[in-house]
Amino acid sequence: MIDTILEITPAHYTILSAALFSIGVVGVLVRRNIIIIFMAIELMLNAVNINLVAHARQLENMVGQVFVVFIIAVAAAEAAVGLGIILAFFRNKETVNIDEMNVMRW
Amino acid sequence: MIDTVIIPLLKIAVLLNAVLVSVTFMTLLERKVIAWAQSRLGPMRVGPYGVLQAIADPIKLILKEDITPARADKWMFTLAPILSLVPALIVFSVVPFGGDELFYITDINVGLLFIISVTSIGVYGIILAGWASNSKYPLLASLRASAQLISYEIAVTMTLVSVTLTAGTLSMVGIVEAQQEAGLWFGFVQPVAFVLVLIGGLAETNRAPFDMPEAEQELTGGFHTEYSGMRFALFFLAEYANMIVIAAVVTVLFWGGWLRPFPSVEILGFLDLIPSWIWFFGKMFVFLYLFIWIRATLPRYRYDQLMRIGWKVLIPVAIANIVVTGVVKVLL
Amino acid sequence: MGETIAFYVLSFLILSLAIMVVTARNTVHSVIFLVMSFLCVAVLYVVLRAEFLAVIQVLVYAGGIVVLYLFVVMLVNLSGEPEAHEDPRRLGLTGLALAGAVLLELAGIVVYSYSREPSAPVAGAAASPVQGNVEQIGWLLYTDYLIPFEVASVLLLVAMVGAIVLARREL
Amino acid sequence: MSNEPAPIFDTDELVINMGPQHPSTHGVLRIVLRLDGERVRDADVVVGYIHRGIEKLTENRDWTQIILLTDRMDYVAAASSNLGYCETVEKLMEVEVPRRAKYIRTILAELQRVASHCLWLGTHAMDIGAMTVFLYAFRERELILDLFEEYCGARLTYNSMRIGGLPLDIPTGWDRKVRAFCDVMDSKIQEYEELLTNNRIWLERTRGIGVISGQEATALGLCGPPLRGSGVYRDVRKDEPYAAYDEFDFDVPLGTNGDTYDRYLIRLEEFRQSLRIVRQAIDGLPDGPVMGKVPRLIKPKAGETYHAIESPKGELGYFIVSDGRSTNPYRLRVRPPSFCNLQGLKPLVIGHLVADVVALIGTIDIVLGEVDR
Repeated sequence: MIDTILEITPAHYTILSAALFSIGVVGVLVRRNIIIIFMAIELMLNAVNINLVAHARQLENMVGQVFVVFIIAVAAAEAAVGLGIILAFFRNKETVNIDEMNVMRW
Repeated sequence: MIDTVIIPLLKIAVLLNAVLVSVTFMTLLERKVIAWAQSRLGPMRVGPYGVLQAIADPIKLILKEDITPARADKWMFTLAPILSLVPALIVFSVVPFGGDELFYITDINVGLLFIISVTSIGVYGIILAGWASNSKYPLLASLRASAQLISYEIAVTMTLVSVTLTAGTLSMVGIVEAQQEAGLWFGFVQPVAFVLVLIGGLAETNRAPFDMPEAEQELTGGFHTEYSGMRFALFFLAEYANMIVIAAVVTVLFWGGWLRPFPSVEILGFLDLIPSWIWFFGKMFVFLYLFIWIRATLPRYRYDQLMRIGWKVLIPVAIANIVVTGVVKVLL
Repeated sequence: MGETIAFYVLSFLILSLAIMVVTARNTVHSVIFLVMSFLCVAVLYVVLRAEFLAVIQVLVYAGGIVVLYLFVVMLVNLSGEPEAHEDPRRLGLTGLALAGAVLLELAGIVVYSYSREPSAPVAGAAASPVQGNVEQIGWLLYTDYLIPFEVASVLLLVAMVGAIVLARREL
Repeated sequence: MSNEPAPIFDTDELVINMGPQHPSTHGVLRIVLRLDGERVRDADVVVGYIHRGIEKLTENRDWTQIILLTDRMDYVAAASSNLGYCETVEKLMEVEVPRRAKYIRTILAELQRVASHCLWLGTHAMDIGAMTVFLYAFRERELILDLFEEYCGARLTYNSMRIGGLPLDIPTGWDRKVRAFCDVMDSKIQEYEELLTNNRIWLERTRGIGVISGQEATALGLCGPPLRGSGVYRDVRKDEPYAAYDEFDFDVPLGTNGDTYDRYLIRLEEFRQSLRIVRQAIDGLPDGPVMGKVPRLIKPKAGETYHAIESPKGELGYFIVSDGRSTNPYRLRVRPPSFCNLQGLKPLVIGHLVADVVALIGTIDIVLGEVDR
């Protein structure tokens, strides 16, 4: 039992990753500020990255790390466009409350 | 134990002290050099030729009342100066001040990227300072700062790619060794990149003529308008520490780090008698002097002109430089 | 032993900072906790011998993306609390319960998969001719993953154009 | 406005208060700026923070005492203010001023113009961020202050003229020192030009900034360099010569674009023209008394008059009404060039960036002591 706690295996990283992911899910589902929701999504992406890096190390294969590079690139793209949308929305409705974003056009 | 813990810790302690002391004396140097440029004497009262001014200033700042504006976000207001100073100090861990292992704390294989990424954290200090002050001029300054620093970071990073291509490594020590092998400082191989990094470095450290975020004539001091006492001093330390970082990076990347001039010419071998770290500090000093000289000479750019230069001049030139470097590298 | 300490300290920091990100009342504080959390993740990458990713994490996430968030939060200078208006149809508790379900499911997957034999290293399959973390990633990106790499660059270009279009005044 | 797309964050336009405590408002000027991002949408210039009621005070001072009140208006060009006031009273009293006094007055006024322009150049460059020029310009201004100190004993508020002439003749050797100063100044103007005129950053910061057409400038009542920068030929020294200006050769520099750079060039050229006038005056300095025949008790007969001079800032006019019974003016009104030029600030800054606002405050060269009086 002590060994499973003291010796760090990929399982530990996976559990960390799962916990982080769940925190992200909580953020997305519970918060109403769209900026915080975006940040929670970033947390979820990071959770996935931790998982990939941990397993890349265990399998001694760099492909996992290459995937992380792609995920970071996608996250950057997502942030840029997402924040652009938030700004455009805020300009028109002056709110970042997701409950008020209930129309497709205005 | 001694090799892995105690010696590195000692080196860190020595380096931190050296950096902080040299930063305080940088303020004196700046005041003196600018004074000479302006046909004044500069500080003359504290100690012979005002040398002790560098000690009097911090003492005064520490003893000063530390004011937090009433409506400020106290937490962030305190965090901001720390966030701007700490990254500037962390960066020194990968700067090789001399050829021997004694002169650098560590040599990591992503040294150059490490420097770029850690300095990019420094922008938070400025943004948060402006936001937490809950005051309009600092807010304007921090909006300027965030746009400026991100834009110029792109330009500088792009430029450094071409240097990395030339050196074939990201390690700071490796880059100097590559210059030794080539027998030529990269400043001669990559003159365009050198100029770009110098300009970008000025902009990233908020130095004149790109000192938009402070611009005391426009924004009454910019992001540190509401700061006083020690927290203000921390911003100052960060600015000068960043200046030293840029000077060190330029020295390592383009002017051969600790190498003597023309490292491949045998006849100049007697220059090796001068210790490597003296070469390094000598070169660094030249760039620090240059930064101060520029500040004393040039007017300030306007915010939109600064952005135009960053996006329409520096970044395209940097990309062109990468392409040219790549082509030359493949052809040779 | 070093890794154990590092793992637990970092995990604690990452998770507690992440919780503060989603619970902080002030959006700017949220952003700062997010940066700190990302920096801890970067250190975790160093522990996992992924130096390049650690640096990229700091450079792109902390130095780029989160600065954008901070920028937007400052532009969207909110006078009122964004949480003030509540949609009556909103099911906050259900959301929390669903998140709990996700955690349970993930935990189930972890326990199930690690109760079996751990898979062997598959290093042989992707043996690269270069040494060093940065070199290996670079090698893979420009050989096996060249097309995804190019697609990613196109994606970034599209995102850039999209952001500019969205940020323009007349929309 | 309705056709335009809604400006970004129109509810969140930033209103900032530039001044009265601000390093670049040259005193206690307050400008309320309405900003969209960094662009100025609207500006409101608020003056009056150092109003001391000088015009009202004059009604209780006798005619000679008023001279030292005029020192306190444009305190960086006190001699010009003295000159304008004394000449107006002389015109009202129809007193003849000796030729030597006229010459010395011209020298003082032109030296004062150089000193005032030095201060303008230094602060203007400082506003745009060139801090070295500031100290260079002040170095030369110091030389002029020394000359004034030797002449009248004061360095800022000279009280250097009297109705009907001058209180003192020039000290021995003073003319030689003035000539030596002119030679020094020539090389220093060159130095300023080297630092700024062809400096890329300076060009970018001043060219095309605050453009105002000659018509608009005239309509706003601008005067002095801001008016001439827009190409309008108007210089009181040429149009209505006073003191000894009709006896000297000098050019009136004109701008073409009406932007900040043109106004800068004009003032630099005015340095040279001023030195040219001073040299001519020193060379041709006539002998004779420096004080005309003025009655012991100055008491102009009832009437009113207006007289203007070209102060460093523009047309400085005095309108004086005398009732002929008391020994003080019935009413004295100043047309201060700084105040009139300040009217141009609002149209100039709208549409520009915050950084340009300070450049534009600098380019119209105001002294708040004169604006508020």
